[in-house]
Amino acid sequence: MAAQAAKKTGGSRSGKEGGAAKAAKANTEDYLRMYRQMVKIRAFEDQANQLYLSAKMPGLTHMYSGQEAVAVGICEALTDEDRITSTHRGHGHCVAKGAEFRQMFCELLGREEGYCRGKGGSMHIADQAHGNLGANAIVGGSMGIATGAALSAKLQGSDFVTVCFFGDGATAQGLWYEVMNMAALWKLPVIYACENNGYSEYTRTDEIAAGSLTARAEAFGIEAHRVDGQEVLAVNELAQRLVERARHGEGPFFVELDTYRYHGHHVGDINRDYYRSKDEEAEWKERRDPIVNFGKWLEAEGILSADDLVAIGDEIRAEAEAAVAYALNASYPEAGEVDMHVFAGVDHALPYIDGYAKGAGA
Amino acid sequence: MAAQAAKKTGGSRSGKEGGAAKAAKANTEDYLRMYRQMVKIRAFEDQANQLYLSAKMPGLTHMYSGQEAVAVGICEALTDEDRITSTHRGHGHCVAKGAEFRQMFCELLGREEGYCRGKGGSMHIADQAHGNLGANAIVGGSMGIATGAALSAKLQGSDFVTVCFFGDGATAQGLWYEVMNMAALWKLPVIYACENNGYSEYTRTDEIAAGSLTARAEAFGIEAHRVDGQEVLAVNELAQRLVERARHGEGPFFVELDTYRYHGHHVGDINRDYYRSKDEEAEWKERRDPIVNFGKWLEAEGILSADDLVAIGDEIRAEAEAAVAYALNASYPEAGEVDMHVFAGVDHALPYIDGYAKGAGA
Amino acid sequence: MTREITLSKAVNEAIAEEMRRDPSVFLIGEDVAEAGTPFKVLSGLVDEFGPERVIDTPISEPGFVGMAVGAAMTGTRPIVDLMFGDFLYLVMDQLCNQAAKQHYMSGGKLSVPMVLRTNLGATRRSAAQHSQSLHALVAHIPGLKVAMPSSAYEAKGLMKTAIRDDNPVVIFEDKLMYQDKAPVPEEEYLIPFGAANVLREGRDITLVATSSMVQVAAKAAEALSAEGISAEVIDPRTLVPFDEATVVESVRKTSRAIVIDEGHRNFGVTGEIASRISEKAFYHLDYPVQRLGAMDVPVPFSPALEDLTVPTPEAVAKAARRAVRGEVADAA
Amino acid sequence: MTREITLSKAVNEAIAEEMRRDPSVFLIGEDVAEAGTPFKVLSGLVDEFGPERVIDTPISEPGFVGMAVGAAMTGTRPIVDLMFGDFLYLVMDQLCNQAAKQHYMSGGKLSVPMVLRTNLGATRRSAAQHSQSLHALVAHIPGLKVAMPSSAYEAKGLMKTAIRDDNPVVIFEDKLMYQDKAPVPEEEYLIPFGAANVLREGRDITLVATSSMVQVAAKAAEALSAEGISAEVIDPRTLVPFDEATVVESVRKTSRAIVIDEGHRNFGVTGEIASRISEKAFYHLDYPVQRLGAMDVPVPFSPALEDLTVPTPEAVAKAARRAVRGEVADAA
Ligand SMILES: Cc1ncc(C[n+]2csc(CCOP(=O)(O)OP(=O)(O)O)c2C)c(N)n1
Ligand SMILES: Cc1ncc(C[n+]2csc(CCOP(=O)(O)OP(=O)(O)O)c2C)c(N)n1
Ligand SMILES: [Mg+2]
Ligand SMILES: [Mg+2]
Repeated sequence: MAAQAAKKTGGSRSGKEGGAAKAAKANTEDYLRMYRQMVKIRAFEDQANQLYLSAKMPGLTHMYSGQEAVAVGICEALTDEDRITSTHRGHGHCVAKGAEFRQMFCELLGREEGYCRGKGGSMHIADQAHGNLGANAIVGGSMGIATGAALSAKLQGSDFVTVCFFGDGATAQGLWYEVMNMAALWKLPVIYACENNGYSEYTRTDEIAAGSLTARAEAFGIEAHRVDGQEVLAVNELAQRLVERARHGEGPFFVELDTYRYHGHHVGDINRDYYRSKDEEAEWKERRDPIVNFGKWLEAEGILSADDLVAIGDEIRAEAEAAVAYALNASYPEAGEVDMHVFAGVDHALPYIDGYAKGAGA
Repeated sequence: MAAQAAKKTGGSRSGKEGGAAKAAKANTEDYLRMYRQMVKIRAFEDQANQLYLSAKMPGLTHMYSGQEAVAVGICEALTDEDRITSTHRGHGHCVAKGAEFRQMFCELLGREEGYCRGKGGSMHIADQAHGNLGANAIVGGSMGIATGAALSAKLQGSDFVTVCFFGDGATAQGLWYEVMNMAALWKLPVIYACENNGYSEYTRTDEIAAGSLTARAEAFGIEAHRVDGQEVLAVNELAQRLVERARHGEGPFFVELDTYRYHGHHVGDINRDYYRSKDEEAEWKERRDPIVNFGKWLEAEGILSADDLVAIGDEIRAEAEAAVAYALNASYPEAGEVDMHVFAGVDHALPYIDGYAKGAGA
Repeated sequence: MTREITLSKAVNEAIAEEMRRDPSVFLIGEDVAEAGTPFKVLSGLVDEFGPERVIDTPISEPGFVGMAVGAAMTGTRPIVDLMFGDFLYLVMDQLCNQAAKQHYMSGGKLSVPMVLRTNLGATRRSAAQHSQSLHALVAHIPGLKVAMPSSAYEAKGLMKTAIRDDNPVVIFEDKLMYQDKAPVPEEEYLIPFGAANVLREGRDITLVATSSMVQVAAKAAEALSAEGISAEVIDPRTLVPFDEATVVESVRKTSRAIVIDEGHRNFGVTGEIASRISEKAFYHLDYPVQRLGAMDVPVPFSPALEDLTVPTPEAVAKAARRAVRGEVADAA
Repeated sequence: MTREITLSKAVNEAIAEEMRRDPSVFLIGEDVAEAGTPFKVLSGLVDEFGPERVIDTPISEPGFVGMAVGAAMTGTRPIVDLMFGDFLYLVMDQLCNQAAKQHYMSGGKLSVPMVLRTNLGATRRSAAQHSQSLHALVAHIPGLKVAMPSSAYEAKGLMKTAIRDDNPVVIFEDKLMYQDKAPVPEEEYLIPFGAANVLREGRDITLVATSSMVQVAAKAAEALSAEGISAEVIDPRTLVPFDEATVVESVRKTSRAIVIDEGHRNFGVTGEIASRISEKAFYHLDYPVQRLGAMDVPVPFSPALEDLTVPTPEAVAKAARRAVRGEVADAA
């Protein structure tokens, strides 16, 4: 399939790459894992949306559905040592980087067993053990963090690579240009992965973005690529190459991934005709769905049967449902936790800030 | 002379412009004014530096000497209605935009007759009457202001153009990319004029800037130019064209002007061998001085004699000395002024903030 | 004629009226036009005033706030929409170094007539980066005026005053209150800055509350009155200028005070107001001035925790009871 | 062994010692390497530790502070140099939304062991954007610790503690004091956070002063002692945590207090400290707690004006005299 959808942009160098359409990962296990990971993300989001609709979810949350091939294609090219930074639309990255349903749903529901003990919620979900440095509620807010993680790798002589996920809208934050400059100067092992889903909240990004995104990265001497973000193998093939190169000091890189979000900006954004048409949504869902298309390809290649696909979907959906049921019954953190974890090494922040309790190193 | 030093950059379009080397301004009066304005700037700075060395100057200040052709070449293309924003190295812009020595020296010495009643000083000198929206002590800090002034022109249907002066170091501030995007989207009449003097304080900018500055502007779809900032006619010719086009809705533009600062980063930066060589300084001063070279050209063209040049220098130096003498004897603002001008429409801020005095509209 | 309208509608009306009155007023921010902001506060304005005066921006807060400063310096009067108060951190340089100081640094020659409207308030389950109440930060910076409407009535009157003010004004609306209705006159009115509102008179204790906490204080006062404790409730309406006289006057009468604010307590707004009271009503105080602010922790997501972090009517009433009974209070 | 060294040298030593001790510590900021910062505080460090650990950045404050946060989250311990305290406005998002909240938002899993060192202090004739003392802003934000060294001794001991702390710590050095010498032991020492220093004991009044104001208070105390007024001088050393007990204890003894800080007075540090004292020492106070801060105006350039805006020993002594004599103080 469309590994050739990845192309390097910029000046005369632009053109199709990897035109031989050879599969990115050479073995079936990898395909299966990628497929399952995408299905997991979709199943997670379906449940999360359901929780919102049934008024069981505290606050709002941003669905990743439609963009699965981006998170999975990239994260499958990473190890647990490699880091990512995520966004407000971060469930997909979190699942793709290896997180478990239970702890994720617990976090979304503010329960103690959540990844962040319920203190972070959907917009700050982090999974340190798998190298996910956390979602971020400030658009572009993690660009510094990701670039700093890459600096840290370099300073420590570690070979981990950091992927910084952000949306097309986030390219309007000045921070990005500041850190790209430093990443380029110091050849940091960071990959800026821009998930271009066409929208910045309720506005088409092309109405509020001038020029070209790849050119913006290239202006700093950063190699830029553009790839079809609905084709998991294309994404993965590109990611593997770039991660490998970044690991060997050839970074940083920029990748623009064309994709689409199926839901509104957040779960509450239901009536959205005023900014995008139902036809447009249908077009993407029906013709470019990353899961359906990859499933079809797996079938065509004889790797999975139609029944297998259904079975995988059912199995994962059941898992998600079970995790939701578990999370709904899990306990909230105790009241006494409210001023814990403000400072590392300090049990309770309130007496500490008044000088009545000493903390580590203080 | 070198009008052809101006070139438009970018991809295959790059190449020499205005190759016919025709003089930018067709008449002698304009040349004379440009020459005098450059000499005025140099004279101002020589006096300011003297004030520092003789311990009569409060604080530090940043000398514009060496960069005169940039400010003059550009500001001579502007009317009093046109706006500029300036920088910490702002005396040159201020003089070039029409300010008077006396009020400038009074400001530098903190006297009541200064442009800002002594409240702003060198780093905040502003001259509203001539369209100078002020120097700025935050590197890049005026990029928003300049772009906003251009937005204001558009909204009001006025045809003034705004020039945003800043240094090469300032291109590292994320703000620039944010406002370039909006300027490009909305076709604002703003010209970003980057005075590339090679240094960001005590560091060579090429050690801390990746890629290309013109490419950074072009990535936003902004037409970018690069010009020899030591050639006042080249600068002026380009400025005239761009100002005219910006006035007619063809903006924004970016111009990179190659130039050099003769002094240290500020008047106190005397021992600077560790970051730049005396040879480099000598090279620029001896071969590329904008005033000397333009003087030679005027002489060669038979517009001024060697004696004329000397006489102009003497006359302006005398003017500057007289202004300094005046300023040194001028009075400081009264103590009672200290809490005035905090709020427009409020006489004294201190009673006002405590609710004991009403202000206009409040 | 007075009708009940929501705080959201009140803000919308104030802006619409001022845009009609003065063609130099314009709106700028993210998703302010068709979307009318995520809270729908500005809905409809783009239809009346067009996209030239209701300008959708990229997600570039420092950029568009900086542009508003420059626009304000050159003949227009921008109203900037900052979607969440938490984004103030991003625009502090433009607001505090550029806008706040222009008039002073230019010796009175330049001025910056702009309004930055943003919001505050927790308990929307929006976690640490979308729930902060950061008005203390800007109240500290000379050159900025700071308004804190506590109802639809205040929201309209203060907004109109802000738009006509020739200085940078920051207005904090309470996100939780956008749908709350209050009586608002149909006739035009303005609310002057620096004039506190005594919502309720009382004899025993003064409750000074800002923005979101005014209703909390009012509820506490209601509960206390049932117990025979008469609480005076004062809404300063603006932090800068601050109507010290009205507050001090009240405390000299009641001899007790509690200051309630939704910003963090430590180094926040309550310290300033409480210390003004403690100083100026010193010889009249029967009890130490009490302070209630948001708990000094990042706002937690979990509902079980978040609700513990903001002052409640119960907490206010409890503190008031202790004060009125004179329970010894200053044990460390 | 104790010798006299400058505050600048003390900071330099502290950082050098910690960089030797712990290879994960590194320095990052503008002109920190060869130039050693404009104040020359870091001179020589690049020679010992090389450009990999003493990193010159572009003029991108949000960028390199953000990177420090990410570096701190992944195994290194950055010390960020922010050239002027006035640039804090530029980095507030990275500092307050990102660094301060990581540990809490992640339920304790991520931490951000970084130090941001910057400065405060006016009267250098540097005007409104290079003279601010903005520590109140960061002291308000949960998750940040804030240290305010008042001499070379404190500068060294607090810096070493800060570098070893697993949390984001902001240290404000007084620009005016870089060349001031004080006795500093040659042996290693650390100064714990949250432990105030009683510089001078006294009976009649407590002067609580921070950073640059500690010497001002000490001078005032000296002058007062000649008049027979015995002033106790306390330096809290850190604002977060704040050693409330020591301060309150002192005021319970002296019955009078003045709080002196170089930040703007309105909604600043003095309000917090004064209101803590007024609350906790209420029954012991003979006189309203007085506050001296920088005047609530942007810092003017003109020397004739600038000097009027910061608290002086004379102003402190005058306020102390009034307090001790009990001159009626609360007329509005
Ligand atoms: C600094 C900042 N500005 C504005 C917002 C509000 N906001 C949240 S998501 C969003 C749109 C982001 O667009 P994009 O980066 O393309 O991500 P997407 O939502 O499309 O995944 C906006 C404006 C925010 N959270 N942070
Ligand atoms: C935001 C900010 N960061 C740092 C500084 C300190 N500083 C003042 S001028 C300067 C160098 C600016 O370089 P450039 O923009 O090239 O201007 P030049 O001095 O060369 O004219 C620096 C780092 C500042 N004033 N503002
Ligand atoms: Mg998007
Ligand atoms: Mg430069």
